[in-house]
Amino acid sequence: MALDVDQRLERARRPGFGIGLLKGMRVLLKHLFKRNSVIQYPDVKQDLSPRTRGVIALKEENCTVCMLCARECPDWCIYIDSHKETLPPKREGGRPRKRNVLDRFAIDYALCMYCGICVEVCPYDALFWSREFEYAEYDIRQLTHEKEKLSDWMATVLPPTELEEGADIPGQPSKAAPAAAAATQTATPTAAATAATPASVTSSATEARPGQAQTAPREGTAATEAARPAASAPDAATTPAPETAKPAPGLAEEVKDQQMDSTAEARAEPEVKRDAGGAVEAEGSQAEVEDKAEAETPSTPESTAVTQTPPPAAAAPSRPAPRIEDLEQPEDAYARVLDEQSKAGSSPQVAEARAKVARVKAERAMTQARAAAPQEVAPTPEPSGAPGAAEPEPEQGPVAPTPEEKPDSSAPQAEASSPGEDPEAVFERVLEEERAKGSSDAVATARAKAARMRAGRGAGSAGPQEQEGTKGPND
Amino acid sequence: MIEITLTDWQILLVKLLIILIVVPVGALVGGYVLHKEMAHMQHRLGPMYAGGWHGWAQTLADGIKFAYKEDIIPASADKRVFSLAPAVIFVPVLLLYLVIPIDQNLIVEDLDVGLFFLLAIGSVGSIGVLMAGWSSANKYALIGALRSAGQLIAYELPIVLSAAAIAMLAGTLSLVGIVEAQDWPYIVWPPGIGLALFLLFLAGAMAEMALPPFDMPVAESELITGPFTEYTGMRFIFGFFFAETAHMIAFAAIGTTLFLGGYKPIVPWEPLEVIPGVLWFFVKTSFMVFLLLWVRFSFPRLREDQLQKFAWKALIPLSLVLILATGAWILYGP
Amino acid sequence: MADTYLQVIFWAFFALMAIAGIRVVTTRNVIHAALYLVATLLGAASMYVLLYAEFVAWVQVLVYVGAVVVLMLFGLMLTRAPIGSANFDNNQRLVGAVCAGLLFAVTSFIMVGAFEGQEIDFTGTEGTKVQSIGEAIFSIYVLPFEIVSVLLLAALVGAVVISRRDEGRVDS
Amino acid sequence: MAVIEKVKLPKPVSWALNWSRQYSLWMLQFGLACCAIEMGAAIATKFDVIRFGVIPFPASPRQADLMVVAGTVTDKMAAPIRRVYDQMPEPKYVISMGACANCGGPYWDSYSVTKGVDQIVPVDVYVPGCPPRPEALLQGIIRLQQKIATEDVSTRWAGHDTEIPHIPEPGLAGGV
Repeated sequence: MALDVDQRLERARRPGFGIGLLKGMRVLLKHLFKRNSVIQYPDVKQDLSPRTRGVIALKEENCTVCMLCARECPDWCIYIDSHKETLPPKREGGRPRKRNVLDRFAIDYALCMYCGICVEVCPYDALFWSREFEYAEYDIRQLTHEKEKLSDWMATVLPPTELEEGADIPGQPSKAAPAAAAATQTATPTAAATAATPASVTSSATEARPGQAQTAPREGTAATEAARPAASAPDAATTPAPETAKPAPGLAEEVKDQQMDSTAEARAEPEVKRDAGGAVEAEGSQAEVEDKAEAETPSTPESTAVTQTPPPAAAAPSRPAPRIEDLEQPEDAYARVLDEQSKAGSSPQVAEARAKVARVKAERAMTQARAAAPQEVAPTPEPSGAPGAAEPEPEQGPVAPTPEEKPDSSAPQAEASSPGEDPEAVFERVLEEERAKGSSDAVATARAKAARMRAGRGAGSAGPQEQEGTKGPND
Repeated sequence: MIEITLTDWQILLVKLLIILIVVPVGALVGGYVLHKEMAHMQHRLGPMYAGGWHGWAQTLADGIKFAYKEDIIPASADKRVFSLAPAVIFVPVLLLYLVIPIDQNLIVEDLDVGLFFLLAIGSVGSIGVLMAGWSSANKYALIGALRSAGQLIAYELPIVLSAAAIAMLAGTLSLVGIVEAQDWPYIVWPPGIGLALFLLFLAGAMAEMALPPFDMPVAESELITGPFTEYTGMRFIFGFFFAETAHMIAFAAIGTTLFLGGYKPIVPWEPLEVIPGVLWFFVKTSFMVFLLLWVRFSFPRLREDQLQKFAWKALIPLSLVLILATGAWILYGP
Repeated sequence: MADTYLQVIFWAFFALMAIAGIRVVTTRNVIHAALYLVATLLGAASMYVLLYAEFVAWVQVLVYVGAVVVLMLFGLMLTRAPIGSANFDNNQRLVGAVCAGLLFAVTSFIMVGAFEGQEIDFTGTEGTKVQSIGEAIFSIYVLPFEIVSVLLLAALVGAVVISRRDEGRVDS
Repeated sequence: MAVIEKVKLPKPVSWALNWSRQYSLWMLQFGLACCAIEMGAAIATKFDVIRFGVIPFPASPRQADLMVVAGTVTDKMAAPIRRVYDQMPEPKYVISMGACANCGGPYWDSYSVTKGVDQIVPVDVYVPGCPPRPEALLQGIIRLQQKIATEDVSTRWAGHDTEIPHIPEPGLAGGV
């Protein structure tokens, strides 16, 4: 190559003095009659790369005032003010709850170095890159843009680019169980089908992870998530139980329609979200959505109690689903919990509320069991946080004994766990299941421990809750 | 010769007025052409917004703006010399236009020694450049002025000698006479010699105007703006902005007159004679301007020593040889 | 009528030349002196034009203004002229004045002796044609012309010899 | 130029003056860091800043109307910037390009960096970015042209040379 260049240079030099100058003139003359290659900026704007770091837009409703962005900013150019609001208790005698309200979110674009760390670090997808770059100002003070302006820029944020064919879905490791992989493959076309809508997330498997539901575009996530519980249950109920975990294409379409419907619903009733949310302890949009889902069920007043249970959509069992006849009938569960509560000395209201919750859960477990009766594994992970943590019945279940592992092979392997299932037994069972699935030892142990903890805390709650609690996460 | 009668005075005044209007306007148009030609040769567009249509008023805007820009004279500058220098540069350029025949009868004064007048006046401008450079009290300006003077001394000779060869061929120093003496294949006649003289003249002219292959006096990477480093506003526009373009157009017109047959049609063909000589002159001068700019945008700047070597070792011997060849052609040619 | 105009123009240029000539020797700044010299030479050129000696006028401009003074300025600026408005002077005015006075006396004595009583006829003259000058130089005055050119050539060669460095001292 | 200061100009005249300044912005390129590359891109073929009448030829501040400070202004460079600015004839404009020139940018905490060129010279337009795209600079220039179009010539002359605007802390109230 270098030799080639040398030779060409040599040849170029050979013809003698002045030829090179004439060649240069010829080049210029040629270019004089060529089309120019100017992008006439104010009249013609080039299509910038989708990843252009133009300006940082804020999706205000996603911001939880966690301050991570401000703290991580190398230039300290993000200014956040907030105040705590005390919400009245949901019901008589309850504890008033607090939540953080964003007062000011400003970015000083004079100072900003466009490193994008704030966008990376935001756990709830409140910051996005926009391609806008036209905001030069006469006064440096005007370059500090407040949250209204930042929210306006949200309109210019592009939807995320589609994943490549065969790419790993974020939040889904590639070494998932074969069944999960199969589900992933089917889920991807679904995502493609819904890609046109801003809510085009990936698969239900991804959405179940609140912190990493990576692609939430404007208005998108919350609505989608809201759609999920509402949509999946009726679908599962009406569709004949499929042979495998793969959702039929028709089902995917239906789900999409349902999503759209409930998107509209969610927009129409913002106060529902507020009401059910208790946004202080809510963990981002996912949690809020779950609240909303709960709000739509008959047990609205008490729904805060179940705020942090895993989403119903994620309830597709990760182990052999319980048979329908093994499950407690909803009304039975109601009666049982009411009875237990009154025996334990709870106030009538509390007892009734808990009983209602138990009934709802039982109902849901029934429908799911009906839908997924022969299914093997669904590709649905659950939130990594302990779902049962906020269950309000500590007095019911036995306190988790010791964290040390006591392998007890003779523990009962109840399919539908009774309220009082021994945490150690749960641990053993989950460990076995995980191993059977092919998870690595570390993962299996971790999941088993998690299950044990859940069992220890919420053993006294209703059956369906237990069932969900012990279900191993798929990731 | 200047016949001073009342009517002659009036005619002369009108002609001078026309020159005073035409030259700055021509300089503005020339500046616009410069912008546009350079831009398009570089795949660009050049001015597009000033005045609406393709930025036609760009140089007009430049002119107005510079006319009322703050006038700065450096504190340690020689104020009188400093303010006089642009005039000393610009007035000779204006005077050049006095003797250029735009048509057979469209000429301010057809001097008997027109060619000589051009050369003499053309060399006066360098005094202005020296004045500007020295009085600015700026070392870059001074070095630029010195370069300019050295360049002028070196390149005056090729111009004078090539012009002398043309005068020999025509047998007169009157520019109208020279045009009339030229026959059809203008620059290639006498064969070889004509073209060589033309190229010689072109090189000398570009050097004298300090156009880019020879623009060491204003080399911005070395000398900021050379002799004009300290000039602002009105003085800058007359000393540099107008003078440069007007000088370039003047030299294009001189080249047209000496080598391209001036106001005569390109081809001696009967129907073409109908077109007025002014138009032919305009077309040829435009071509010359285009050529000068084309060369200007194509070539990189020489180094100072290369410039001097090129003049003394290449151009001046060549021009002497050409003078001899021209003489031989006149004596022994057809 | 035309004579009046000519008179006005003549006296204007005369004043220019006189003032500039005085300033050449009185100014304390050597560059200013050179520039006043330019003005003087231009005035002289205009005198030639008024005398219908057009060719001589432009030769004056080309040679003296365009070449000699430029070279002078070049040399001064390259060597000793202070930048800007600082002054540059010495104490040899008296000697200079005596020399100049003598030169002036001799020249005017010769001139007056040579052209005494002759008057230039301005009416209907066409001035000297370049052609006649050329013919005069290359026929009647061809010997002085050639002698002068040989002299100039000798001066040129001498300048080259003087300015050339010794071979041994050429920097490697 | 004293006349322009004192006399109220008739409208067509002041329009013409504004127009000429608007479309004849001879630009002094004060490229100091990476922003200078983007400035070069804006001047070069693809964006061609000359379309706006911004002529990047002058090498001397005496002929410039607009100074684009592009890049990190170190304390050592601050004095030359001020000096070059002082050498520009009125009316003159300054565009501060990029975070460093605006207020220090990534070097907001550096011991050797001037926190914004507006501490040295009055800035007319701030172009945000790190570095700004070439189009962003073009937009800054368009904004400057809009500003010039509405300017009052006489107030412009009333010596904004010595006055350096007081710029309060950018953070204002609250913050981290």
